[in-house]
Amino acid sequence: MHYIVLIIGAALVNNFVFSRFLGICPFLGVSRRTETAIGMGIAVIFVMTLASIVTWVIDYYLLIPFNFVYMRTIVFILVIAALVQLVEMIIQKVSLPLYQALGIYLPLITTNCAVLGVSLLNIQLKYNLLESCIFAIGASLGFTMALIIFSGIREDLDLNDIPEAFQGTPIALITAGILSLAFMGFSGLVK
Amino acid sequence: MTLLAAALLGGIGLVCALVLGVAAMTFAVEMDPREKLVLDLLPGANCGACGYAGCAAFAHALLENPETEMVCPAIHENDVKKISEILERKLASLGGMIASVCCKGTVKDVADNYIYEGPLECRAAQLIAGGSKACAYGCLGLGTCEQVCPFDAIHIGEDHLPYVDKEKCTGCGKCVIACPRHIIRLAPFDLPKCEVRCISKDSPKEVKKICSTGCIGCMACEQVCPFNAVTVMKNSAARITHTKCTGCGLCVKVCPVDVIESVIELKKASILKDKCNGCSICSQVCPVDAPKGELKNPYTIDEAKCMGCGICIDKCPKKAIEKRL
Amino acid sequence: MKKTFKGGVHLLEENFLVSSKTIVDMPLCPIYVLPVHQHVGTPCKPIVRQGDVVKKGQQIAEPAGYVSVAIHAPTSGKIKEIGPKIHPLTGRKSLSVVIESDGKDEWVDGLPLNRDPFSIGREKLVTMIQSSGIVGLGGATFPTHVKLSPSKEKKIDTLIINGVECDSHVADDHRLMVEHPEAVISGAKVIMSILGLNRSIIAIGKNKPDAIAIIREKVPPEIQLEPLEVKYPQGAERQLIKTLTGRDTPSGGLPMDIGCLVHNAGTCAAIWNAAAYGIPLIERITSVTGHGIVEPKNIRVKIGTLLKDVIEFCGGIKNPAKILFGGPMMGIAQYSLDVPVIKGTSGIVVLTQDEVSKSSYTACIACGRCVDFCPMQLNPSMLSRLGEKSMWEKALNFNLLDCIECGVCSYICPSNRPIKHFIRHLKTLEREAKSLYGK
Amino acid sequence: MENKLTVSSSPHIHTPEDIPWIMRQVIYALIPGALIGVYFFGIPAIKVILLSVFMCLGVEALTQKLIGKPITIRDGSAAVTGLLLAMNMPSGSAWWLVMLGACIAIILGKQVYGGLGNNPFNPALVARVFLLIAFPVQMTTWPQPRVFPLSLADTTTGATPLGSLKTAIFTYGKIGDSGNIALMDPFLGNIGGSLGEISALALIVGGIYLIMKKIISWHIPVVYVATVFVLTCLFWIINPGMYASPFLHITCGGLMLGAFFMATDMVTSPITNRGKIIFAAGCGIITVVIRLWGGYPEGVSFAILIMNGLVPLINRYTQPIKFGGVK
Repeated sequence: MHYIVLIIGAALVNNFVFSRFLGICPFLGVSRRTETAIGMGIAVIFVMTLASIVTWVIDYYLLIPFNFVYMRTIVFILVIAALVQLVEMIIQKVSLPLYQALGIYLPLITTNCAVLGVSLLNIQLKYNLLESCIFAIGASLGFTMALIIFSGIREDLDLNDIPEAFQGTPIALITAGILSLAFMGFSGLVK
Repeated sequence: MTLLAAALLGGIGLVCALVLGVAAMTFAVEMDPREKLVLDLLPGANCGACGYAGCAAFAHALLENPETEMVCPAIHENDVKKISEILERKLASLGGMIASVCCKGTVKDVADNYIYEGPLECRAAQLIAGGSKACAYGCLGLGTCEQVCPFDAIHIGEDHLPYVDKEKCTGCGKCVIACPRHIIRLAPFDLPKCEVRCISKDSPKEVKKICSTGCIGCMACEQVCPFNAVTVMKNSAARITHTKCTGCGLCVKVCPVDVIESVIELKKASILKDKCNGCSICSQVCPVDAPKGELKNPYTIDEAKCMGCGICIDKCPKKAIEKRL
Repeated sequence: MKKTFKGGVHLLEENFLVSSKTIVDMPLCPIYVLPVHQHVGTPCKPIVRQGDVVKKGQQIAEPAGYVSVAIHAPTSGKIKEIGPKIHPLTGRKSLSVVIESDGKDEWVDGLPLNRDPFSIGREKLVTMIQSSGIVGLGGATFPTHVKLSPSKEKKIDTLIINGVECDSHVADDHRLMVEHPEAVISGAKVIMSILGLNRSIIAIGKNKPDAIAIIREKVPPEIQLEPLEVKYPQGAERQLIKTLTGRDTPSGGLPMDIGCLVHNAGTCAAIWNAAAYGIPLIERITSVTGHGIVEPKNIRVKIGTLLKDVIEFCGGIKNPAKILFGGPMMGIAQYSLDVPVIKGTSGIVVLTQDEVSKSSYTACIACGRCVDFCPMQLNPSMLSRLGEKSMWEKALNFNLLDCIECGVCSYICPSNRPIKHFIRHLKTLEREAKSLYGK
Repeated sequence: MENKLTVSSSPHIHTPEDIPWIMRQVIYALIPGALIGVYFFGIPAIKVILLSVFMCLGVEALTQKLIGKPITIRDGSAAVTGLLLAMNMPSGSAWWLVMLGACIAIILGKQVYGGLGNNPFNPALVARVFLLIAFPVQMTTWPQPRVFPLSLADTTTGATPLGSLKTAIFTYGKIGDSGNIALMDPFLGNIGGSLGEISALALIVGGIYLIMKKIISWHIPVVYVATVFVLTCLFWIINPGMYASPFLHITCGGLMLGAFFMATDMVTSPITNRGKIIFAAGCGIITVVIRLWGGYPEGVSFAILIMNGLVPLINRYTQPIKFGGVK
């Protein structure tokens, strides 16, 4: 039950996009088509989970024992960057169209604050390894869900006559804002 | 302490590097590095005029298949050269093309057969009794060309006719395909000097009835053209052979319905006084009587009359006439 | 259980304007214009020259292929011109034969004859139907002989005579069935004999009680009478077959594939005329109606009669906004009065300014009515939105090509969107792209 | 001929049921609910309704003029938005709150997307949720219902039934007495709450009118209410001390208003009936989750707004099966 609450909390209540406002860049960049959104989501799930495990291990077995906690951020960034490179290679091998569709946004996961955020939150909230892992899965599922919902809306908006001034990113940001308002309804669900 | 920190960071970095190195070997994908270079040189509008699914697909085809021609109409000539160097084979560029609109019939010039109701899209309007414009060949003016242009290079003016932005047009030909009336043509960028803005195939009588600026096949242009560049055929608007046309603009002047337009501004002729021997040949060949003067004395060009056709320049035995800068 | 199909809509019925008017003969006119392309398929080839003298019923153009039928002179006279005239379907000029009537209306030698059509023989009957210029008279104008020559592997077991006439306003089939029921029934029998069938169904809309009563009286046992719910598009082939036999015509397939054949009641009468009397298709019954016409009438009109002559015969027009060839749901709007009545002209409807909506369309509000009412169960809302952006490739995923263009979606749309027009636009783009890239 | 004929694609006749007709019917259907609100809350309720409706119309006209689009306030959609917004606000709302709500609804909810038909979210709900989050105190100050002559005097404020439930749970950990209210009160409207949500009966009458006129289909309201009923019933049976009766849940908290009038908004609900059922079930589940375990007592607005966001995806996966297609 505890783990389910953890997942719901990370995915819905404190959704990384709608509530914590992390990872907005890929959220806006890769949400034009649902197919790429799903691909990106899967990549993020993979990277986030892996990153949170690796960083947790590094934090508890390297940084804390040697008292290098002040280097946490830089070490995490290094590790995440390496992980993203790995994912990039795998995707390029496995699915070239997805690789091309994700384009610049794939390397951008490197600096995706959502991934770093999840790693740092794990430490901050004093989760154990399993909890960190679950939390990362929940958070990345929430991110993927947000991405897919949003891509659905945006594909639909392509067919609409949006005033010229609002076309593209402006309307995407407004829509994200309204969705974020709607997701606030879940607040208080998990303390 | 600091040393230890550096060592730790370095250690982590080393481990990551090793993992990545192994992964790079396991998941290696054969990717021609030239593909990216070629892709960067292509226009990147993914207009599809080459027949491939976007620029990336075309770049891939160029590398994969050595028989692929440079079919991209939108690319700049310099970029074609660069791509030729990358591919180490000669690619012939299509040459800079530009779209040009062959109809001048505004709403005022051509009556409508009926009141059209429906989507404001030329291709859709064409489906309903062949379009509302009385002329079956004229521009419908609903702006489909504007909508399909990936380069924002064609716009419907206030008179409901499309105008091509020469700076932006790449000659990709999307509007040419989209136009249901086929009034947009591609022409080499520098070639056309005069254009007949009508493609009607109606009989002259019919044209006269429905359009105040349609070509009525009066042959005036054909007769006046000093270079045999204009031809008028039965039941068809006049056509200009661009390779023969010098852009002298005589036909523009004589056209009774104003359907021929000068596309470029021509430089006028001027006579070098010290070279001219007053042979009067120029005044004999000039179609508009622009050179003035007396025999044996240097001639001058009446600028108001000269159209810059350049006939006199070719005929002058002393090479005393040149274009004014 | 009520026999019907999914989707469809009840139209405001305006058939009463003409449904009780007896068919009258249209008097002879000075000029007849016969476009060579009056049917689906290859246009036929004129076999007369300018200045030739022709007699009524004489062939003036021959079929130029298998999917093509002949055209005959509607009256006797002289060929005045062979040249481009406005075609009522395309709105553009197309090759037509113009006949100047001599006022005698003389039959060509040997016509009309009197023979027993059942002794002619199948093959000969089919050729005769082609050379008599018979096409589907419901409006589709598909050459009838093609439908009557199914390939060997396709077994036809049911003939359906379509007397539903579901479009509002027009009542030509209705009057035909009331006044000439035996022609329709005998025509059906001829078709049955050609195909060797022993079962056929005649379907009539319940809004034509008089026609149902008369047909019931005359109908032989092998033909079954089926009164149907009044609903548009009940007369569309697929919907009619579904209603009567419960069979689904597969997507992209023909009624032939499921053993059915649908013929219009008017076509049956034309087949009977040709088979029994040798009279080619030179005239048809047309409802001239609408609130914009002074005296709505059902007329027997010669093919090639000009619209202006028809209007004059029916007392002229008042406050016209649209003149349609065909019913308001499927008809084609005309802009000129110089167009001729052609084989597929089932009605001439003049709508007044009050009836024609002038307001322009607005954005789709996704009410879903078009989806609920679409007889093909498509998503017209999405198709129209894609049509607005000319995105035909994406539209193919939404079954663009299955649309039968009945127009129910446009009729029902609260935003007044020309959905059918958008769909036609998309279909044209698809066709052009196909021919361009040769896919 | 002197006048040119009109030529267009067939069909050439058109149903008289256009957008203004639909919007008129929706307004008629909302009148009973609004009248009950006026009956129990008096003059302030009338003020809120009029202000909201006219503000919406004005803002719509103004924005359309600024954007350079034809002004379409005659189609009545802005009036419907205004009326719905008013019915979703406390009757004692300050004038500036109503005006701000109207601006948010029309500008952010609708016009930036290109106007009627293009908005992915229900404009009235966007405004209500915005106000609820930005001005929680003002938006949850509920005047208590009093019968008409009395309601003219100064009003007292109190909580909604669902609000007291939440407070009880937060304070005592159980619902206690707050769940025991006479069911006739929320059914007829004698409870605290938003202006137009208090009487389930009036809203059901309006909703049935719309269903009869075939403007909305039964799928969304029935499935929505049924989902909420079944889920709350389940938890009520498990633990009546923690969870209130399902009857209370379906009559209170704007569920009827949401189910009949907000979730059924054509533009922001799925197009096929299958999609509508999924949509309504989703609304129901989210509503129950928020009500039973979330921080907000009601949750209808949030649930519908979230499901609005999912509509494009629902539409994509619930395409109608074409005639003769594989069943």
